[in-house]
Amino acid sequence: MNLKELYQEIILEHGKNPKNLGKTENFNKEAKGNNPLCGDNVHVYLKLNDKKNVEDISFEGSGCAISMASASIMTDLIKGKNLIEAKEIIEDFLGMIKENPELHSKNLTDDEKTKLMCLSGVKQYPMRVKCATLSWHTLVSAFENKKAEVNTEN
Amino acid sequence: MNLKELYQEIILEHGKNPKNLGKTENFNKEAKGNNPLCGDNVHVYLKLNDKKNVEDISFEGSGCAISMASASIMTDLIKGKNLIEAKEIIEDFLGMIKENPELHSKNLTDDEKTKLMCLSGVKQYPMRVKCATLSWHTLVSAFENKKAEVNTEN
Amino acid sequence: MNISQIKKEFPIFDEKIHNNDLVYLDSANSSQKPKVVIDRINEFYSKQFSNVGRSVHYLSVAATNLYENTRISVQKYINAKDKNEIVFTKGATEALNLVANTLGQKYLQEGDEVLITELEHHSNYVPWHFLRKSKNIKINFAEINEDGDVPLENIEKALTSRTKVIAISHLSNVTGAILPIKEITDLAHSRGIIVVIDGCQSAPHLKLDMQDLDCDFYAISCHKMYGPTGLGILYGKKKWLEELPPYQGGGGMIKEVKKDRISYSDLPNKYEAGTMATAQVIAFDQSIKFMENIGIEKIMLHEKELIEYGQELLRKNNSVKLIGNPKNKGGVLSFTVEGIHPHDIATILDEDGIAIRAGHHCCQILHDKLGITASARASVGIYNTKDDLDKLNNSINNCKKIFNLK
Amino acid sequence: MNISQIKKEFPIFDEKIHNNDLVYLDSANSSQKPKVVIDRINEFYSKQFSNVGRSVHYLSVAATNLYENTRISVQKYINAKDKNEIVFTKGATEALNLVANTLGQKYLQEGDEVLITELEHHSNYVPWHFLRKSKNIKINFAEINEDGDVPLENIEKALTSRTKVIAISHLSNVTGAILPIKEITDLAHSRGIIVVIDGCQSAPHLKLDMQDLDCDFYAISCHKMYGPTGLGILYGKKKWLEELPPYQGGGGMIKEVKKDRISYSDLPNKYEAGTMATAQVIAFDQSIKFMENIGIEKIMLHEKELIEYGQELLRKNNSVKLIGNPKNKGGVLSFTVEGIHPHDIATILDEDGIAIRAGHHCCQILHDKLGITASARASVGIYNTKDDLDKLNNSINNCKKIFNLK
Ligand SMILES: Cc1ncc(COP(=O)(O)O)c(C=O)c1O
Ligand SMILES: Cc1ncc(COP(=O)(O)O)c(C=O)c1O
Repeated sequence: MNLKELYQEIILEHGKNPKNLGKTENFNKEAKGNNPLCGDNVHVYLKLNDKKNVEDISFEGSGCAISMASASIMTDLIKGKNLIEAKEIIEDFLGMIKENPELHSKNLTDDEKTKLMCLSGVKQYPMRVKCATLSWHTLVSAFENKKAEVNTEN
Repeated sequence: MNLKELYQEIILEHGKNPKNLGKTENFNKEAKGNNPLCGDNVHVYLKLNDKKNVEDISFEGSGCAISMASASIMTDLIKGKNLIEAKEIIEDFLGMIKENPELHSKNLTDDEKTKLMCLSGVKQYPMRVKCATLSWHTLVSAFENKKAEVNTEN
Repeated sequence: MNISQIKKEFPIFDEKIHNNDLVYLDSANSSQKPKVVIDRINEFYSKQFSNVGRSVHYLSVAATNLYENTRISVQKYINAKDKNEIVFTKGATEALNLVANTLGQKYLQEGDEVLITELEHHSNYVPWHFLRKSKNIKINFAEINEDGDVPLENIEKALTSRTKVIAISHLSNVTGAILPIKEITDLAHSRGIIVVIDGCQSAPHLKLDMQDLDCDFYAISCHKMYGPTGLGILYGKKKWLEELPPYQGGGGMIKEVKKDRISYSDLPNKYEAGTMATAQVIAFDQSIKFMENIGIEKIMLHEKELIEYGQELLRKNNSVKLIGNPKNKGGVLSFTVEGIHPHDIATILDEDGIAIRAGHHCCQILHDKLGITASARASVGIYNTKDDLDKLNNSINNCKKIFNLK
Repeated sequence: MNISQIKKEFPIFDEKIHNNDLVYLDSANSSQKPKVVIDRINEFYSKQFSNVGRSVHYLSVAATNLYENTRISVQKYINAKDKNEIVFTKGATEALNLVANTLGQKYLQEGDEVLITELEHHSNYVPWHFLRKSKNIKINFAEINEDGDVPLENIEKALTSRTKVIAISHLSNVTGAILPIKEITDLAHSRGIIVVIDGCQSAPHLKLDMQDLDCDFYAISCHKMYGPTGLGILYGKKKWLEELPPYQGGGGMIKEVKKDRISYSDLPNKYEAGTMATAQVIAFDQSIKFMENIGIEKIMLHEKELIEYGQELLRKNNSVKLIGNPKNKGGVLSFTVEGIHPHDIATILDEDGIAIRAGHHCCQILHDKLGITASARASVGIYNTKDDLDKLNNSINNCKKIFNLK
């Protein structure tokens, strides 16, 4: 049954006790995202150092299990990566959610891949895809330090 | 066939050469009417003397054969009548157009009744009823010297 | 009343959702459509179609008469004094925009105040916000109490000498509170305040009587009343509709057009610019007949039973928290489940064929006040049964299982 | 192309009008609907109905996708760059009101000028007139020439240094003149002037290419394009739709709502407040497919033949006076008959089952200029044949007989 795939233990766990929740100190980039129709919102903070490494990353926000878990897993995986690696991971994730069944990134360990794959069940729930992608789109914005809020309605 | 009834000779004649067309001199009451959807318009002028007799009546305007004929016949019949008689004739006419097959007014000669009855064919053409009634509604307004334009859309 | 018979009149219930029977608990969002309404649209387009009021040919005359017949049916259904007090719009949202905009043009001045409540739908807030921006009017909010209700006192407390308009919902689409409109109107009129009612949620569920309520404006969504989409109704007292300026300009609403001046049609055309939603208006006559045939008293009774039953059921379910416990409640059961986000609830329920809504339901102010970002909402229509609510409750229990809660 | 086959796809032609076959020559007013469109409405309400974009349940997700699919179909059909440049409205009239209103809010200043033409429909004049009243803008009229055409020179002549907007019809609903939009847009943009096109009459008859035309706004009536009533489309360049303020406020068009501030959704939601005409939008996809299946080139060719044939026929008929002899003509044949008022013509034609329109066709300025109060108008659609025009001509002759004219 699909629901079991969507709500795997690991998702529920991340949803309930998200990692990297809060406002990290000394962040130098940030962005906000929201989903106006359901009221989900997220605020991503990150510290990108001179070598373009993500020294720290965190998020604030509220939303469903999927969106919380996705933000939690995302921050977990992105922390410590450099900008190029991070962007590859983002692309890989968005590709997976949209169509690709597999992850290609060389920047993820098998363990990390497994974590990310947990979110692939969302693919079968088109209306929930935006729950899963909101934080990721917001992260892209944060890298670019964009002013405009990300909006997953489009 | 109904069309023959609608476009009787007498209607066509009044439509082509309407009586009492123009702006009568020394009028003391007037009103305008229009039918915004088809662009018909009429302006009724009348001279009501101290004894409440319609000393003179005329109209200006443009419209279809039915509306011109109706205004022509109306002015013809109303001229010389007193206010009370005129109102009875108006009521009689509007009743005929709406539902009554017969005219009741005691203020009309048989000849006059025949003239008025020519317009009864309109009854079968609901969209044209307002063409026939516009001048009559405007006459009512003129008696009351109303400012607001009559509008047969309602 | 035989609900299973009534349900059969709605073709949608022949469909399967994820292999389950459809349990439609989203009628506050939009109601399903009975066959008579769908058939009427079909018949009109297939056999009678023409534009309204603009041509003198047979089809056009017939369509115009049908269109105006609906106006009269609506007039009677809501007991308005005059058929020209009925304006067809594209929805309740447009109706409320029309009122705010035209009052803003001709009636409201800088510094004037509009009183709304904390439970208003965005459609009854944003149009007034536009005036706050453009005309510097002020918007005040009458508070909801802890039952999710707005008692008369809370309205009275929020009035000031500058309050010119009270704009409020008749029935809250979140807490289900039925507001004391008649009393509010009495109070308002005693102070010369205009009363605008958002009747979207009340119109499908309550007996409407404009002359009794005595409000100045009343907005209705036809698609929530077993009618077609793309149609709403604005009731407005004749004196207001006559006095206020037109809202949209175009064909059909003019009297005389010259290069330097334009005069406008009398009611009702003045507010119906352009080609209207002809087929929808004509079909809506069947929606009214459908409701009348059942009888609004019976509809009210049935739905009251449902809401009471649902409230009891959900109250007994630990970890379910009902939102709002107003004195008079109708139509909706909003709730949260401890530990499960409303979107997750909606997704899991959907798997069982149960359609509810999750989110802020266009009431962010209310959700802010409640300290939550979203809630789940089950709402009922004439086709729902207690069995539907049992299924709802069971499916909520399934959510808890999936989320490892007890 | 087999017109009799195409005609069979329109159920209305099975009906009899006063015992005659229906000869429908009123498509410029509103077109008839093919079965695929009617069936789609039926199917959507019967099997798939839900409100769009507001719930996460199965039916709602499906409806939302269908709704957005139409947006993409429209984008492709009119060759817009971005799907978010497509806004659904209740009609072309609302689309034009939206443009005038939002430009008035943010762009036009007192004394600025809007150039329209003498052949504009009231829907492309009254909304600008509102700004004349509220903002003291000026409206200028580009003159028509004696052929009922508006050549580029007449536009150029009427421009001043204060002209900020040119708002014009692509195809006149009275003279049938097809205006040189591309050239007008070039000229306008070279002077920084915004171009708003009323595309009501062109959209059913011409190949549309927004990127080629390069206009800033384009308004369309879906009910004239074999689509449902109560639906229109506004095309707007993204930069404008992003820059301009919202038009109506309500559910679905907001981002964040607080008691003291509100922010608005991104495109396309920003301009789609409240519950939209869901079923109509979804069915309109079938109207586009219907036209695409025939092919717009073939439609254009067929209608060109019809108009040429009709023109010839009526020119040969003494006492018939055709209105307008523009260089490029499409869709309509307007005329007067010496000695017979257009309403009388329409009534007599109707008796023969021929539906035309009589009146000023929402173009009083044009009729004033022509020195008449009304005209008769026969307009064509894909289902018309030369035979229909023969019948028109014969029936006009019957009018003459009834009126004792030769
Ligand atoms: C040229 C033109 N502009 C605007 C309109 C108004 O369109 P609608 O009535 O669909 O809003 C029409 C149709 O009546 C038209 O022919
Ligand atoms: C209370 C309330 N007001 C206004 C609206 C807006 O109605 P519509 O979307 O039909 O314009 C709704 C429905 O969404 C509602 O529930």
